[in-house]
Amino acid sequence: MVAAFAPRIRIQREDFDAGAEVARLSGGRTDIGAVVTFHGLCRDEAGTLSALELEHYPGMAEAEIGRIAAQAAARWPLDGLTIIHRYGLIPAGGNIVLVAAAASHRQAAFEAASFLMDFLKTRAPFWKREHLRDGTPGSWVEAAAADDAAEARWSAPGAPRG
Amino acid sequence: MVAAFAPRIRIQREDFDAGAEVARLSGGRTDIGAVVTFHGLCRDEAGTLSALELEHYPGMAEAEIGRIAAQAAARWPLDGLTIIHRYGLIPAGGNIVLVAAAASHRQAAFEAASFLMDFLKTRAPFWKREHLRDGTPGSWVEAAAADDAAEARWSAPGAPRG
Amino acid sequence: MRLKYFAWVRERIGTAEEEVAPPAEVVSVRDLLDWLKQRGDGYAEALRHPEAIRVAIDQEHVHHSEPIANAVEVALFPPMTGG
Amino acid sequence: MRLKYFAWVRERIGTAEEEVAPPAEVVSVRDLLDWLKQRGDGYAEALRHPEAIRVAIDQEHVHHSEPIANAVEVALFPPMTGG
Repeated sequence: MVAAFAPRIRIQREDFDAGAEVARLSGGRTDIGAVVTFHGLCRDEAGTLSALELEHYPGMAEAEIGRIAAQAAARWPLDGLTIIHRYGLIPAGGNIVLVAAAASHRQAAFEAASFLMDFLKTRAPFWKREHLRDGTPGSWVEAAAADDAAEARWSAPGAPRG
Repeated sequence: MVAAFAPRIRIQREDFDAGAEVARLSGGRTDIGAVVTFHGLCRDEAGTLSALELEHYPGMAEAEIGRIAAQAAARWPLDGLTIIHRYGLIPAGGNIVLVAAAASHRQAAFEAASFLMDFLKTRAPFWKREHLRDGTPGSWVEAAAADDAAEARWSAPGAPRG
Repeated sequence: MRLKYFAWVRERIGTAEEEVAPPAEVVSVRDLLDWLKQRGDGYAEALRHPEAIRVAIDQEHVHHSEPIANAVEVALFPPMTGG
Repeated sequence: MRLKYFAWVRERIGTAEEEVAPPAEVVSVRDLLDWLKQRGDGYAEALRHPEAIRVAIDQEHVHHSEPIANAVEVALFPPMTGG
Protein backbone atom coordinates (compact mmCIF):
# COMPACT_ATOMS: atom_id res chain seq x y z
CA MET A 1 0.00 0.00 0.00
CA VAL A 2 1.38 3.42 -0.92
CA ALA A 3 0.49 6.20 1.51
CA ALA A 4 -1.61 8.97 0.00
CA PHE A 5 -0.10 11.50 2.39
CA ALA A 6 3.28 12.78 3.49
CA PRO A 7 3.91 12.08 7.18
CA ARG A 8 4.71 15.21 9.16
CA ILE A 9 8.01 14.52 10.95
CA ARG A 10 9.74 17.05 13.19
CA ILE A 11 12.92 16.63 15.22
CA GLN A 12 13.14 19.77 17.30
CA ARG A 13 14.46 21.37 20.46
CA GLU A 14 11.31 23.50 20.90
CA ASP A 15 8.23 22.35 22.75
CA PHE A 16 5.14 21.29 20.80
CA ASP A 17 1.40 21.82 21.27
CA ALA A 18 -0.27 18.41 21.15
CA GLY A 19 -3.75 19.85 20.62
CA ALA A 20 -2.62 22.05 17.74
CA GLU A 21 -0.89 19.08 16.12
CA VAL A 22 -3.99 16.91 16.28
CA ALA A 23 -6.08 19.79 14.95
CA ARG A 24 -3.63 20.20 12.08
CA LEU A 25 -3.95 16.49 11.27
CA SER A 26 -7.74 16.32 11.27
CA GLY A 27 -8.73 19.96 10.74
CA GLY A 28 -10.84 20.74 7.71
CA ARG A 29 -11.09 17.06 6.79
CA THR A 30 -14.31 15.06 6.87
CA ASP A 31 -12.95 11.61 5.94
CA ILE A 32 -11.10 10.88 9.20
CA GLY A 33 -12.98 8.84 11.78
CA ALA A 34 -10.26 8.27 14.34
CA VAL A 35 -7.09 9.91 15.58
CA VAL A 36 -4.99 8.05 18.13
CA THR A 37 -2.33 10.14 19.81
CA PHE A 38 0.57 9.06 21.97
CA HIS A 39 2.01 11.85 24.04
CA GLY A 40 5.21 11.03 25.92
CA LEU A 41 6.28 13.17 28.88
CA CYS A 42 9.31 13.34 31.14
CA ARG A 43 8.51 11.49 34.39
CA ASP A 44 10.20 12.69 37.56
CA GLU A 45 10.72 9.07 38.76
CA ALA A 46 9.14 9.62 42.17
CA GLY A 47 10.70 13.06 42.56
CA THR A 48 14.32 12.01 41.97
CA LEU A 49 14.63 13.45 38.48
CA SER A 50 14.74 17.14 37.58
CA ALA A 51 15.10 16.70 33.81
CA LEU A 52 16.11 14.42 30.98
CA GLU A 53 18.74 15.43 28.47
CA LEU A 54 18.14 13.95 25.05
CA GLU A 55 21.07 13.50 22.72
CA HIS A 56 20.30 12.62 19.11
CA TYR A 57 21.97 11.86 15.81
CA PRO A 58 20.98 14.72 13.54
CA GLY A 59 20.16 13.55 10.03
CA MET A 60 19.78 9.91 10.98
CA ALA A 61 16.98 10.74 13.44
CA GLU A 62 14.90 12.24 10.63
CA ALA A 63 15.84 9.47 8.19
CA GLU A 64 15.11 6.60 10.58
CA ILE A 65 11.80 8.05 11.76
CA GLY A 66 10.87 8.56 8.12
CA ARG A 67 11.57 4.86 7.46
CA ILE A 68 9.48 3.83 10.49
CA ALA A 69 6.62 6.09 9.36
CA ALA A 70 6.76 4.59 5.86
CA GLN A 71 6.50 1.09 7.34
CA ALA A 72 3.43 2.07 9.36
CA ALA A 73 1.81 3.72 6.34
CA ALA A 74 2.44 0.58 4.28
CA ARG A 75 0.99 -1.69 6.95
CA TRP A 76 -2.19 0.17 7.97
CA PRO A 77 -4.68 2.22 5.94
CA LEU A 78 -3.82 5.61 7.44
CA ASP A 79 -5.07 9.04 6.42
CA GLY A 80 -2.36 11.03 8.16
CA LEU A 81 0.59 10.74 10.50
CA THR A 82 2.47 13.20 12.69
CA ILE A 83 5.65 12.36 14.60
CA ILE A 84 7.48 14.95 16.70
CA HIS A 85 10.51 14.07 18.82
CA ARG A 86 12.31 16.65 20.93
CA TYR A 87 15.98 16.75 21.89
CA GLY A 88 17.91 18.84 24.41
CA LEU A 89 17.06 19.39 28.07
CA ILE A 90 13.46 18.51 28.97
CA PRO A 91 12.28 19.24 32.52
CA ALA A 92 10.13 16.77 34.47
CA GLY A 93 6.56 17.08 33.23
CA GLY A 94 7.72 18.35 29.84
CA ASN A 95 6.86 16.95 26.42
CA ILE A 96 9.23 14.47 24.77
CA VAL A 97 7.41 12.83 21.90
CA LEU A 98 4.12 12.99 20.04
CA VAL A 99 2.77 10.40 17.63
CA ALA A 100 -0.64 10.94 16.04
CA ALA A 101 -2.16 8.49 13.58
CA ALA A 102 -5.37 9.28 11.69
CA ALA A 103 -7.49 6.64 9.99
CA SER A 104 -11.05 5.87 9.00
CA HIS A 105 -11.30 3.17 11.66
CA ARG A 106 -10.04 3.04 15.20
CA GLN A 107 -8.19 -0.26 15.14
CA ALA A 108 -5.80 0.89 12.41
CA ALA A 109 -5.11 4.13 14.28
CA PHE A 110 -4.48 2.34 17.59
CA GLU A 111 -2.21 -0.29 16.09
CA ALA A 112 -0.23 2.16 13.98
CA ALA A 113 0.39 4.52 16.93
CA SER A 114 1.48 1.63 19.15
CA PHE A 115 3.75 0.22 16.42
CA LEU A 116 5.32 3.63 15.85
CA MET A 117 6.09 4.08 19.54
CA ASP A 118 7.61 0.60 19.83
CA PHE A 119 9.87 1.26 16.85
CA LEU A 120 10.78 4.81 17.93
CA LYS A 121 11.90 3.39 21.29
CA THR A 122 14.24 0.79 19.79
CA ARG A 123 15.34 2.30 16.45
CA ALA A 124 15.24 6.11 16.57
CA PRO A 125 18.74 7.42 17.42
CA PHE A 126 18.03 9.24 20.69
CA TRP A 127 19.68 8.71 24.07
CA LYS A 128 18.36 9.93 27.40
CA ARG A 129 20.53 11.07 30.28
CA GLU A 130 19.09 11.76 33.69
CA HIS A 131 19.56 15.03 35.55
CA LEU A 132 18.95 14.40 39.24
CA ARG A 133 17.07 16.71 41.54
CA ASP A 134 19.77 16.49 44.23
CA GLY A 135 22.30 18.02 41.82
CA THR A 136 24.41 14.89 41.34
CA PRO A 137 25.14 13.91 37.76
CA GLY A 138 22.73 11.26 36.56
CA SER A 139 23.47 8.33 34.31
CA TRP A 140 22.46 7.38 30.80
CA VAL A 141 19.12 5.63 30.77
CA GLU A 142 19.53 1.95 29.96
CA ALA A 143 17.52 0.40 27.17
CA ALA A 144 14.73 -1.80 28.48
CA ALA A 145 14.47 -5.42 27.40
CA ALA A 146 10.70 -4.83 27.47
CA ASP A 147 11.12 -2.36 24.61
CA ASP A 148 12.90 -4.94 22.45
CA ALA A 149 10.12 -7.41 23.24
CA ALA A 150 7.51 -4.79 22.34
CA GLU A 151 9.19 -4.22 18.98
CA ALA A 152 9.55 -7.95 18.31
CA ARG A 153 5.83 -8.62 18.70
CA TRP A 154 5.14 -6.75 15.43
CA SER A 155 7.12 -9.32 13.44
CA ALA A 156 5.64 -12.32 15.26
CA PRO A 157 3.30 -14.65 13.35
CA GLY A 158 -0.24 -13.36 13.79
CA ALA A 159 0.85 -9.79 14.59
CA PRO A 160 -1.70 -7.12 13.54
CA ARG A 161 -0.99 -6.17 9.94
CA GLY A 162 -3.82 -3.73 9.30
CA MET B 1 -6.51 -2.22 42.25
CA VAL B 2 -8.37 0.87 43.42
CA ALA B 3 -7.88 3.94 41.26
CA ALA B 4 -6.19 6.87 43.00
CA PHE B 5 -8.06 9.33 40.83
CA ALA B 6 -11.59 10.20 39.81
CA PRO B 7 -12.15 9.72 36.07
CA ARG B 8 -13.40 12.86 34.35
CA ILE B 9 -16.57 11.87 32.49
CA ARG B 10 -18.66 14.29 30.45
CA ILE B 11 -21.76 13.60 28.37
CA GLN B 12 -22.44 16.83 26.57
CA ARG B 13 -23.99 18.48 23.55
CA GLU B 14 -21.20 21.08 23.31
CA ASP B 15 -18.00 20.54 21.38
CA PHE B 16 -14.76 19.76 23.25
CA ASP B 17 -11.16 20.87 22.84
CA ALA B 18 -9.02 17.73 22.66
CA GLY B 19 -5.79 19.60 23.34
CA ALA B 20 -7.18 21.37 26.39
CA GLU B 21 -8.48 18.07 27.76
CA VAL B 22 -5.09 16.37 27.43
CA ALA B 23 -3.41 19.40 29.00
CA ARG B 24 -5.87 19.23 31.89
CA LEU B 25 -5.04 15.54 32.39
CA SER B 26 -1.25 15.90 32.40
CA GLY B 27 -0.78 19.57 33.22
CA GLY B 28 1.17 20.41 36.34
CA ARG B 29 1.97 16.74 36.97
CA THR B 30 5.42 15.23 36.74
CA ASP B 31 4.58 11.57 37.35
CA ILE B 32 2.84 10.85 34.05
CA GLY B 33 4.98 9.31 31.31
CA ALA B 34 2.35 8.57 28.69
CA VAL B 35 -1.02 9.85 27.56
CA VAL B 36 -2.85 7.92 24.85
CA THR B 37 -5.78 9.74 23.34
CA PHE B 38 -8.53 8.45 21.08
CA HIS B 39 -10.34 11.14 19.25
CA GLY B 40 -13.40 10.04 17.27
CA LEU B 41 -14.80 12.24 14.53
CA CYS B 42 -17.84 12.17 12.29
CA ARG B 43 -16.81 10.74 8.91
CA ASP B 44 -18.68 11.93 5.82
CA GLU B 45 -18.69 8.40 4.31
CA ALA B 46 -17.24 9.45 0.97
CA GLY B 47 -19.28 12.63 0.88
CA THR B 48 -22.71 11.02 1.35
CA LEU B 49 -23.19 12.13 4.96
CA SER B 50 -23.81 15.68 6.16
CA ALA B 51 -24.07 14.88 9.88
CA LEU B 52 -24.72 12.26 12.51
CA GLU B 53 -27.46 12.68 15.08
CA LEU B 54 -26.61 11.00 18.36
CA GLU B 55 -29.44 9.96 20.64
CA HIS B 56 -28.50 8.91 24.16
CA TYR B 57 -30.04 7.65 27.38
CA PRO B 58 -29.43 10.43 29.92
CA GLY B 59 -28.44 9.09 33.29
CA MET B 60 -27.54 5.65 32.06
CA ALA B 61 -24.92 7.06 29.67
CA GLU B 62 -23.04 8.61 32.60
CA ALA B 63 -23.56 5.53 34.80
CA GLU B 64 -22.46 3.00 32.19
CA ILE B 65 -19.40 5.00 31.13
CA GLY B 66 -18.52 5.32 34.82
CA ARG B 67 -18.68 1.53 35.15
CA ILE B 68 -16.49 1.06 32.05
CA ALA B 69 -13.98 3.61 33.39
CA ALA B 70 -13.87 1.82 36.75
CA GLN B 71 -13.14 -1.48 34.99
CA ALA B 72 -10.25 0.08 33.07
CA ALA B 73 -8.86 1.69 36.23
CA ALA B 74 -9.02 -1.66 38.03
CA ARG B 75 -7.30 -3.48 35.18
CA TRP B 76 -4.42 -1.10 34.33
CA PRO B 77 -2.24 1.12 36.54
CA LEU B 78 -3.58 4.45 35.32
CA ASP B 79 -2.85 7.94 36.62
CA GLY B 80 -5.81 9.66 35.03
CA LEU B 81 -8.69 9.15 32.66
CA THR B 82 -10.92 11.49 30.67
CA ILE B 83 -13.96 10.36 28.67
CA ILE B 84 -16.15 12.84 26.79
CA HIS B 85 -19.04 11.71 24.60
CA ARG B 86 -21.20 14.16 22.70
CA TYR B 87 -24.85 13.83 21.75
CA GLY B 88 -27.09 15.80 19.41
CA LEU B 89 -26.35 16.78 15.81
CA ILE B 90 -22.68 16.51 14.84
CA PRO B 91 -21.64 17.69 11.38
CA ALA B 92 -19.18 15.72 9.23
CA GLY B 93 -15.69 16.44 10.50
CA GLY B 94 -16.98 17.24 14.00
CA ASN B 95 -15.88 15.70 17.29
CA ILE B 96 -17.88 12.77 18.71
CA VAL B 97 -15.82 11.18 21.43
CA LEU B 98 -12.57 11.67 23.33
CA VAL B 99 -10.86 9.09 25.51
CA ALA B 100 -7.56 9.99 27.16
CA ALA B 101 -5.69 7.57 29.42
CA ALA B 102 -2.62 8.67 31.39
CA ALA B 103 -0.13 6.22 32.87
CA SER B 104 3.52 5.89 33.82
CA HIS B 105 4.12 3.48 30.97
CA ARG B 106 2.88 3.46 27.42
CA GLN B 107 1.53 -0.08 27.18
CA ALA B 108 -1.00 0.50 29.98
CA ALA B 109 -2.14 3.75 28.38
CA PHE B 110 -2.53 2.17 24.92
CA GLU B 111 -4.39 -0.87 26.19
CA ALA B 112 -6.70 1.09 28.49
CA ALA B 113 -7.66 3.57 25.74
CA SER B 114 -8.33 0.75 23.29
CA PHE B 115 -10.37 -1.20 25.88
CA LEU B 116 -12.40 1.90 26.72
CA MET B 117 -13.26 2.54 23.08
CA ASP B 118 -14.26 -1.08 22.48
CA PHE B 119 -16.58 -1.00 25.50
CA LEU B 120 -17.98 2.45 24.71
CA LYS B 121 -18.92 1.17 21.25
CA THR B 122 -20.84 -1.84 22.52
CA ARG B 123 -22.13 -0.77 25.96
CA ALA B 124 -22.56 3.01 26.16
CA PRO B 125 -26.22 3.86 25.41
CA PHE B 126 -25.80 6.04 22.31
CA TRP B 127 -27.40 5.54 18.90
CA LYS B 128 -26.29 7.21 15.69
CA ARG B 129 -28.62 8.25 12.91
CA GLU B 130 -27.32 9.43 9.57
CA HIS B 131 -28.27 12.73 8.00
CA LEU B 132 -27.62 12.50 4.27
CA ARG B 133 -26.10 15.23 2.17
CA ASP B 134 -28.77 14.86 -0.53
CA GLY B 135 -31.47 15.80 1.98
CA THR B 136 -33.12 12.38 2.19
CA PRO B 137 -33.68 11.01 5.68
CA GLY B 138 -30.90 8.67 6.68
CA SER B 139 -31.18 5.48 8.66
CA TRP B 140 -30.03 4.40 12.07
CA VAL B 141 -26.45 3.15 11.98
CA GLU B 142 -26.33 -0.61 12.48
CA ALA B 143 -24.11 -2.08 15.14
CA ALA B 144 -21.04 -3.72 13.63
CA ALA B 145 -20.25 -7.34 14.38
CA ALA B 146 -16.61 -6.23 14.38
CA ASP B 147 -17.33 -4.09 17.44
CA ASP B 148 -18.70 -7.08 19.38
CA ALA B 149 -15.62 -9.05 18.38
CA ALA B 150 -13.41 -6.17 19.52
CA GLU B 151 -15.12 -6.14 22.91
CA ALA B 152 -14.93 -9.93 23.25
CA ARG B 153 -11.14 -10.02 22.82
CA TRP B 154 -10.73 -8.36 26.24
CA SER B 155 -12.29 -11.34 28.00
CA ALA B 156 -10.43 -13.94 25.94
CA PRO B 157 -7.76 -16.05 27.67
CA GLY B 158 -4.45 -14.24 27.34
CA ALA B 159 -6.02 -10.81 26.84
CA PRO B 160 -3.89 -7.90 28.12
CA ARG B 161 -4.70 -7.37 31.78
CA GLY B 162 -2.23 -4.58 32.63
CA MET C 1 -43.09 0.46 36.03
CA ARG C 2 -41.70 3.10 33.72
CA LEU C 3 -40.67 1.99 30.24
CA LYS C 4 -38.25 3.97 28.10
CA TYR C 5 -37.59 3.45 24.42
CA PHE C 6 -34.68 4.67 22.33
CA ALA C 7 -33.72 5.03 18.66
CA TRP C 8 -35.80 2.90 16.24
CA VAL C 9 -37.55 1.11 19.10
CA ARG C 10 -38.86 4.51 20.21
CA GLU C 11 -39.82 5.48 16.65
CA ARG C 12 -41.70 2.24 15.93
CA ILE C 13 -43.56 2.21 19.23
CA GLY C 14 -44.30 5.89 18.79
CA THR C 15 -43.46 7.17 22.25
CA ALA C 16 -40.30 7.76 24.26
CA GLU C 17 -41.70 6.54 27.58
CA GLU C 18 -44.81 5.28 29.31
CA GLU C 19 -46.03 3.75 32.57
CA VAL C 20 -47.19 0.13 32.40
CA ALA C 21 -48.50 -2.41 34.92
CA PRO C 22 -47.84 -5.87 33.46
CA PRO C 23 -49.81 -8.79 34.95
CA ALA C 24 -48.20 -11.04 37.55
CA GLU C 25 -47.26 -13.77 35.05
CA VAL C 26 -44.83 -11.35 33.37
CA VAL C 27 -41.74 -12.33 35.35
CA SER C 28 -38.66 -11.85 33.18
CA VAL C 29 -37.49 -9.32 30.61
CA ARG C 30 -38.34 -11.92 27.97
CA ASP C 31 -41.91 -12.14 29.29
CA LEU C 32 -42.17 -8.36 29.23
CA LEU C 33 -41.09 -8.19 25.56
CA ASP C 34 -43.66 -10.87 24.64
CA TRP C 35 -46.37 -9.05 26.58
CA LEU C 36 -45.55 -5.69 24.98
CA LYS C 37 -45.72 -7.18 21.46
CA GLN C 38 -49.46 -7.72 21.97
CA ARG C 39 -50.11 -4.05 22.67
CA GLY C 40 -50.36 -2.89 19.04
CA ASP C 41 -48.83 -2.76 15.60
CA GLY C 42 -46.06 -0.38 16.60
CA TYR C 43 -44.98 -2.67 19.44
CA ALA C 44 -45.17 -5.73 17.20
CA GLU C 45 -43.04 -3.96 14.59
CA ALA C 46 -40.49 -2.74 17.14
CA LEU C 47 -40.19 -6.08 18.93
CA ARG C 48 -40.52 -8.44 15.95
CA HIS C 49 -37.02 -9.81 16.67
CA PRO C 50 -36.95 -9.65 20.46
CA GLU C 51 -33.48 -11.25 20.58
CA ALA C 52 -32.15 -8.08 18.90
CA ILE C 53 -33.52 -5.81 21.62
CA ARG C 54 -31.16 -4.69 24.38
CA VAL C 55 -32.61 -4.04 27.79
CA ALA C 56 -31.52 -2.03 30.82
CA ILE C 57 -33.15 -2.20 34.24
CA ASP C 58 -32.61 0.87 36.35
CA GLN C 59 -29.86 2.00 33.96
CA GLU C 60 -27.86 -1.24 33.96
CA HIS C 61 -27.62 -3.70 31.07
CA VAL C 62 -29.42 -6.99 31.80
CA HIS C 63 -29.98 -10.30 30.04
CA HIS C 64 -33.46 -11.25 28.85
CA SER C 65 -33.63 -13.83 31.64
CA GLU C 66 -33.46 -11.12 34.31
CA PRO C 67 -36.55 -10.84 36.58
CA ILE C 68 -38.32 -7.48 36.40
CA ALA C 69 -40.04 -7.66 39.79
CA ASN C 70 -38.10 -4.83 41.42
CA ALA C 71 -37.58 -2.69 38.35
CA VAL C 72 -38.48 0.98 38.55
CA GLU C 73 -37.30 1.88 35.04
CA VAL C 74 -36.92 -0.56 32.15
CA ALA C 75 -35.37 0.66 28.89
CA LEU C 76 -35.60 -1.08 25.51
CA PHE C 77 -33.27 -0.16 22.67
CA PRO C 78 -31.34 -1.47 19.66
CA PRO C 79 -27.69 -2.49 19.89
CA MET C 80 -25.67 0.60 20.70
CA THR C 81 -23.68 2.50 18.09
CA GLY C 82 -21.90 5.20 20.07
CA GLY C 83 -18.17 5.82 20.40
CA MET D 1 35.91 7.32 6.76
CA ARG D 2 34.18 9.55 9.26
CA LEU D 3 33.33 8.00 12.63
CA LYS D 4 30.63 9.45 14.89
CA TYR D 5 30.07 8.54 18.52
CA PHE D 6 27.00 9.16 20.68
CA ALA D 7 26.00 9.06 24.36
CA TRP D 8 28.37 7.07 26.58
CA VAL D 9 30.35 5.78 23.62
CA ARG D 10 31.16 9.43 22.80
CA GLU D 11 32.01 10.22 26.42
CA ARG D 12 34.31 7.24 26.91
CA ILE D 13 36.15 7.74 23.63
CA GLY D 14 36.35 11.44 24.38
CA THR D 15 35.34 12.85 21.04
CA ALA D 16 32.12 13.16 19.04
CA GLU D 17 33.68 12.42 15.67
CA GLU D 18 36.92 11.75 13.87
CA GLU D 19 38.35 10.68 10.51
CA VAL D 20 40.02 7.26 10.39
CA ALA D 21 41.68 5.14 7.72
CA PRO D 22 41.53 1.52 8.87
CA PRO D 23 43.89 -0.96 7.17
CA ALA D 24 42.60 -3.19 4.37
CA GLU D 25 42.05 -6.23 6.62
CA VAL D 26 39.30 -4.32 8.49
CA VAL D 27 36.40 -5.56 6.38
CA SER D 28 33.28 -5.69 8.56
CA VAL D 29 31.76 -3.58 11.29
CA ARG D 30 32.96 -6.24 13.75
CA ASP D 31 36.54 -5.84 12.44
CA LEU D 32 36.24 -2.07 12.82
CA LEU D 33 35.17 -2.36 16.47
CA ASP D 34 38.11 -4.71 17.20
CA TRP D 35 40.53 -2.37 15.47
CA LEU D 36 39.22 0.70 17.31
CA LYS D 37 39.60 -1.03 20.70
CA GLN D 38 43.41 -1.01 20.19
CA ARG D 39 43.55 2.78 19.79
CA GLY D 40 43.60 3.67 23.49
CA ASP D 41 42.09 3.27 26.92
CA GLY D 42 38.97 5.32 26.07
CA TYR D 43 38.26 3.15 23.05
CA ALA D 44 38.88 -0.04 25.04
CA GLU D 45 36.54 1.19 27.75
CA ALA D 46 33.82 2.24 25.29
CA LEU D 47 34.00 -0.95 23.23
CA ARG D 48 34.67 -3.48 26.00
CA HIS D 49 31.42 -5.26 25.15
CA PRO D 50 31.30 -4.81 21.38
CA GLU D 51 28.09 -6.86 21.09
CA ALA D 52 26.32 -4.05 23.02
CA ILE D 53 27.35 -1.40 20.49
CA ARG D 54 24.84 -0.41 17.82
CA VAL D 55 26.19 0.73 14.49
CA ALA D 56 24.83 2.79 11.63
CA ILE D 57 26.45 3.13 8.21
CA ASP D 58 25.48 6.27 6.36
CA GLN D 59 22.60 6.78 8.80
CA GLU D 60 21.08 3.30 8.53
CA HIS D 61 21.21 0.61 11.20
CA VAL D 62 23.44 -2.32 10.22
CA HIS D 63 24.48 -5.65 11.70
CA HIS D 64 28.06 -6.19 12.85
CA SER D 65 28.59 -8.48 9.88
CA GLU D 66 28.04 -5.62 7.41
CA PRO D 67 31.05 -4.71 5.23
CA ILE D 68 32.32 -1.16 5.68
CA ALA D 69 34.05 -0.82 2.32
CA ASN D 70 31.72 1.83 0.91
CA ALA D 71 30.89 3.61 4.14
CA VAL D 72 31.28 7.39 4.23
CA GLU D 73 29.98 7.83 7.81
CA VAL D 74 29.96 5.12 10.47
CA ALA D 75 28.26 5.85 13.80
CA LEU D 76 28.74 3.90 17.04
CA PHE D 77 26.28 4.23 19.92
CA PRO D 78 24.58 2.41 22.80
CA PRO D 79 21.10 0.89 22.44
CA MET D 80 18.66 3.73 21.85
CA THR D 81 16.44 5.13 24.57
CA GLY D 82 14.27 7.69 22.80
CA GLY D 83 10.51 7.79 22.52
